[in-house]
Amino acid sequence: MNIDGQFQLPALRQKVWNKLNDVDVLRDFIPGCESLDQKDETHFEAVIRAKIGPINAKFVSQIELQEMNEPQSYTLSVRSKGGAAGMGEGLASVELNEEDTDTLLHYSVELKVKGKLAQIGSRLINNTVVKLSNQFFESFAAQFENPGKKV
Amino acid sequence: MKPRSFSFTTAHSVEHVIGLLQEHGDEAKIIAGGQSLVPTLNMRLSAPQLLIDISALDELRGISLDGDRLRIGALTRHVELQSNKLIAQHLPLIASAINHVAHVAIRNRGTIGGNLSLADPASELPACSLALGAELSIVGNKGKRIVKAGDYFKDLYETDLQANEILVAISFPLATTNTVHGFREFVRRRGDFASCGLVMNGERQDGKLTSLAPVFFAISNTPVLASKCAAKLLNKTLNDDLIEEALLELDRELPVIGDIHTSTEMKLHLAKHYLREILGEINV
Amino acid sequence: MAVNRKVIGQSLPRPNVMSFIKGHGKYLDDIIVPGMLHVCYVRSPYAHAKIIEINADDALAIEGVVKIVNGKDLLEYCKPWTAGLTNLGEMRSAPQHAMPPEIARWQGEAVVAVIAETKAIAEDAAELVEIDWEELNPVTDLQKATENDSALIHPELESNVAWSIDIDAGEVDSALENSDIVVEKVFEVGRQTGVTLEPRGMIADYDRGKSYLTLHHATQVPHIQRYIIARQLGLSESSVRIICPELGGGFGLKLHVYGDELTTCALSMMLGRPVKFVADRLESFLSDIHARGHRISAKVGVNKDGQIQAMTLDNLAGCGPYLIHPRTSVIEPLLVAICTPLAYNLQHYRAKATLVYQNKVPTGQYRGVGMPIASLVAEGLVDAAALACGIDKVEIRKRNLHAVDAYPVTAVSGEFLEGLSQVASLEKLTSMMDYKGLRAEQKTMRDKGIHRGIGVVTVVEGTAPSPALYAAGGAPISSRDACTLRLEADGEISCTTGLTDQGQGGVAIVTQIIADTLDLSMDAIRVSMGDTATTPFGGGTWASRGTAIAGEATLRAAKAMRASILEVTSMISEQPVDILDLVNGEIVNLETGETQMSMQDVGQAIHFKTHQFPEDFEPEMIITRHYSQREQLMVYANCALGVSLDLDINTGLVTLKKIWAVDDCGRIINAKLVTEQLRGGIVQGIGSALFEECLYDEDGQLLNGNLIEYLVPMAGDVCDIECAHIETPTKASELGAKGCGEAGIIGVCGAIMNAINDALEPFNASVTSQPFTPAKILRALGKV
Amino acid sequence: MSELTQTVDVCITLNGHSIKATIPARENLADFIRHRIGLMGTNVGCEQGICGACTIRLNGDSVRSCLTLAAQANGHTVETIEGLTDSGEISQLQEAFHRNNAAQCGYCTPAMLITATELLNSKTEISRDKIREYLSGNLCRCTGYHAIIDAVEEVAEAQNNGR
Repeated sequence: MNIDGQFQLPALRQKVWNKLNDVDVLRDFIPGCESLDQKDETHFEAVIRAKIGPINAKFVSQIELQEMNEPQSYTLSVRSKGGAAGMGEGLASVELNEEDTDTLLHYSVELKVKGKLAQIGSRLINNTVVKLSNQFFESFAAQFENPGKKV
Repeated sequence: MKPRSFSFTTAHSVEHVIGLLQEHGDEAKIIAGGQSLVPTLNMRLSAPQLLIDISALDELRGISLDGDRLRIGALTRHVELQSNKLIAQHLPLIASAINHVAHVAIRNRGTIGGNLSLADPASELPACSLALGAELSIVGNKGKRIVKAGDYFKDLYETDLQANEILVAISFPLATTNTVHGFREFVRRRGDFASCGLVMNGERQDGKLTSLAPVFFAISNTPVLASKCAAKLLNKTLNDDLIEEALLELDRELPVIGDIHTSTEMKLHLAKHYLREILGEINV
Repeated sequence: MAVNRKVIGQSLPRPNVMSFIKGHGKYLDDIIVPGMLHVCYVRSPYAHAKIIEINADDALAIEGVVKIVNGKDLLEYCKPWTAGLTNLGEMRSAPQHAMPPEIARWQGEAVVAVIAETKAIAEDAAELVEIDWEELNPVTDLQKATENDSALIHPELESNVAWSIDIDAGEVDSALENSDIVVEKVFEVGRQTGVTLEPRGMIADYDRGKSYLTLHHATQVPHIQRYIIARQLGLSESSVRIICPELGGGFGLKLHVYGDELTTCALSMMLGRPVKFVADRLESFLSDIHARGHRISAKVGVNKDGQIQAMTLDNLAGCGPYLIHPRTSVIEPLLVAICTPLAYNLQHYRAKATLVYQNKVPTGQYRGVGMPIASLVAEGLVDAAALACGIDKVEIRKRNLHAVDAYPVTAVSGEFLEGLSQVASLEKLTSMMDYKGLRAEQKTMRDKGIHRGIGVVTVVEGTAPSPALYAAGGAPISSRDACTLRLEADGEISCTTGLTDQGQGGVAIVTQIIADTLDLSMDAIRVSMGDTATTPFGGGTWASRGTAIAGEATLRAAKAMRASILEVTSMISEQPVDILDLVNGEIVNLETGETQMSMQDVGQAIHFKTHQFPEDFEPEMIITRHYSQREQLMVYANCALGVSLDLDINTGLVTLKKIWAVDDCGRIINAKLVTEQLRGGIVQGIGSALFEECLYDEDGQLLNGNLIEYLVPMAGDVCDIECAHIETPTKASELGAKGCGEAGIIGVCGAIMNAINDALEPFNASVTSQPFTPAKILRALGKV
Repeated sequence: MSELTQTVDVCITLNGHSIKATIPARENLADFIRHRIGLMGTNVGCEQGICGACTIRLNGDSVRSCLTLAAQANGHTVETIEGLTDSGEISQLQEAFHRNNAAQCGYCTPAMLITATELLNSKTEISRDKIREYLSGNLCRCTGYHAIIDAVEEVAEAQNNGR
């Protein structure tokens, strides 16, 4: 299942793009991110604690920015290992379109889990994707003044 | 499947619980009935370092009338809700919903406080709380606060309850002679988690609905009150056309999230069907 | 010799059932061996991945951890095996290791064993084992797996196709062309698993001093397991002993070779200490065999009067990454091909089956094996044909069943059917369920908006296989069974048999046959099973063979025992043997009516007072008899089954109203037990039909491998089941018993499908994809 | 942080006997009953609270012993199939199970008896559907339930006639 959404951000596209590539910004807005280290221009390693109700598991995640098309689009690939709990693989595609002086941020998120999480967590996996992507993009958008969520 | 090691302590007062929560932060978990917590411990999906057993706190027990509301202590077990005369008399919606919660051995242990603290999106009682306009009494280090159910459910397994707080009681307004209610849920086997459910509570006067709270559960990250749909149905004589028109609102206002068993489309289909059915039932 | 039939045929309570009811059943996990260690397996989280590196340092550092072992460590202890049968066409098969040294081929394959003082500590450590994986392309989709550009699970086999078969009874195409109506359907049968309530487990206890391996092993087939385990571990068969505790369910699941079980044996040999393995429920879903998972395109050609002319089917099935050892995974599609046309009299038939490897849990023989699928296809086609011809669904069956006087008959797929009571069963069924009344009621209910569906099927059930099925193909699988009787000094009978009992009632059946033959009280007979050191070699319990095979061996042993007792009595009492008989535990002179000796007298005589016998006479009071069924591939039984259900067209939910079954399993030893076998099978079949399916994603991840989301039917989800019996003894044995127990699961899937489709008929809708879920029903109705 | 240990002292009345033990806090009641005390009549089927095989009585109520920590039973009364058999409390139901062959492999049986007894003691009107509903948290993979329902119904009818 793909989760889609968009935000209208009152900022120029380049500014939004820069923030989307700023390690400090990402660290702040990736849900449950406990640490984020930049390995090179497009690779990061993060420790993410996923707390979804009864589940509380720590994931060591390799994040890669793929299909970079500055300042218009990229895909954020996250591969997480949560030890015995299993693995998560997420892809977030982000596209930025100019609308006058605003930027329209469109995102599409897909999450797959593997191992034990897949075996027992599938009832709520889509719900989790919605929750995590909302958390990320809503808090990302909130740093701009008066962002508007578009349905 | 054995849990990771943890410590276990029996709380002797609510203050004691708050103190322990303050001290241990995220690493502490409250255990009441344990019917949701222990499976996740067994499967090692969570591994708190400390379990705080609150089952000895008699102050969290009891079902009692409190003015025009019914107060239910957080430690009240599902089985008590099922057999309590005050519930049967004053909260018919809960009385009918509670029969659908899991199986007897689970109802014998599971508590309303635990249920609402976890807030599983497929669970019946959170939806009932929302439909009935419940108020949740929460105690933290700064004292007690009351949260309306409408402000309580935030997101998937996320409520207004903070890490260092404990839910102590839930209070519900009493049903009146005008109260109408309905309960439906889609389960493939009795006692399973629902894949789509509806609890509805409202008031009817002179054949018209004067208030209406249809709350859908197991369709999204939280129970959802379909207020726009309800608004279309208020103070009018119900007929099929009106109902169908109101149902169209559900397409717009229900943030349905499908799962591997039940697609988004099917959940929406069921949601409409159940509302249609309940409205038909109360309109008879 | 006249058989009194005082006990055979009576619905007596099982001699051993009260112990379960009091909580005394002793299962594998109830057994504690001094010094026992516990093993927990680390299982592959990926469906297909290469093990690059295993780091167990942190895990080893935990107090209480004894050893951590991986697939490479295991190589010198346990040989890999390659499953295959040589009698069923070419099988492409790759060797399987107890734990893979290099590549894991399904999510859940055990790759590292952690041995510790307690299960909890083993689990603590298992969490800390770090494995560096290289993910490989998973092969999951059946169709894509057969295509040339597919990734290969075993590159050395050059294809993912494990096996295929063509059965062609000739001239099918022209027969279809000449048919008035041809109906074509695609049936899907979802992957399932057995879900024994008790998970798999064993305690391996290797005695280094004696080089002797004792296994407490929850298995249906102790003698077969012993042979294989000994061979894989490089031990002689006589230095392995398997003792089966009570089994908390088998259903075919506990008779295969599992890597984690063989590893447990090897670990005990490595450590010289007892090691216990008990699967937890999550690993059961990932490691117990799965079954089914077929897609079948089928056609039937009929004349206007409903006479079936021809049938074809093309089956594509998946089997996981290996053929399961030692039976292989081909038997399921084989039985679909053989059994689909069995119930009906038709002349033209063609079946094709292709079995494909995939990165999912291996499939194997589970209750009914291919026959529930065969029945689903056949009965689905027949109902579709009835609809197309405008003929009542019972009537079309009557027109196509083998005629009452046709037996013995060779079915179009080549199977020998020696005497079935299909017509009588169907007639009894329709009168029992008041078929006409139900049809009338259905009409009036429909007017009230209640959508009732009625489904009726006729089942031919293969039981009690001969060696031609497995042993002829080289598999170490005994189709034979045995019974040893010993007259004790107190006059009671001890019985041991190769059979095992998972609750079906094998103990009761054997006891009843002995009691009947010796005219002895059931209380004077004690049956022991499951210990390879004390029981005669036998095939164990599978494929509805207990009563038909071991029952016959028991009858033969009991008759020999009877003769021996009479001979001894004759010797001592100096009366001619032919006027003596066993009556109510005593040996009676039929002419005088006097008791000559009691059973105890005989026991005392042969064990203690042998001075009474002539020098050259040594009485044999330990008697073993064997039996293997060699006349037919399987002994076919039959059953007619009916279902009535209500369908909620708004939710797609099905409410079962009632199920009826008329079963003919030949000679009935205990009708109550037959009924209970039927009912149990029917409810598992309800699981297949409405609830159970192993759901995978495209990467081979099992998405519902837990009891919350893998739905097995509970008491509230099923209905009452009324059973009746017809008794047509088989000529294959003296006892005359055919197997029973799987007719329920075989028939009920098709009956439920047909009943749902019967309810859907006014909407021109139908479902053919099992399980028949509300989602599929709503889709068929166009509601979602 | 206050001093925490991963063990707890418990005193549990098990089948009428008071048992004191120091146990790991993580030990569940099923493991306590089975492996610490050695009463093996309580069976474990899933450890996630679904199959019901481990159902025992805690303070008179049926509960899942796999979802109850032994520490939570501290100071409370636990009854298992062994205790209920020895006391004779469920003998009528056990006889009915015997008559009806309402057990096959027997793994679910002790828990099934405990749940059914709770229903029979509940003073509610008992129908076949009510029995089915009440037992729907106890998985039986062998019998198909029919004989179990028959057995419970027989006892319920006998009780009614006795009233």
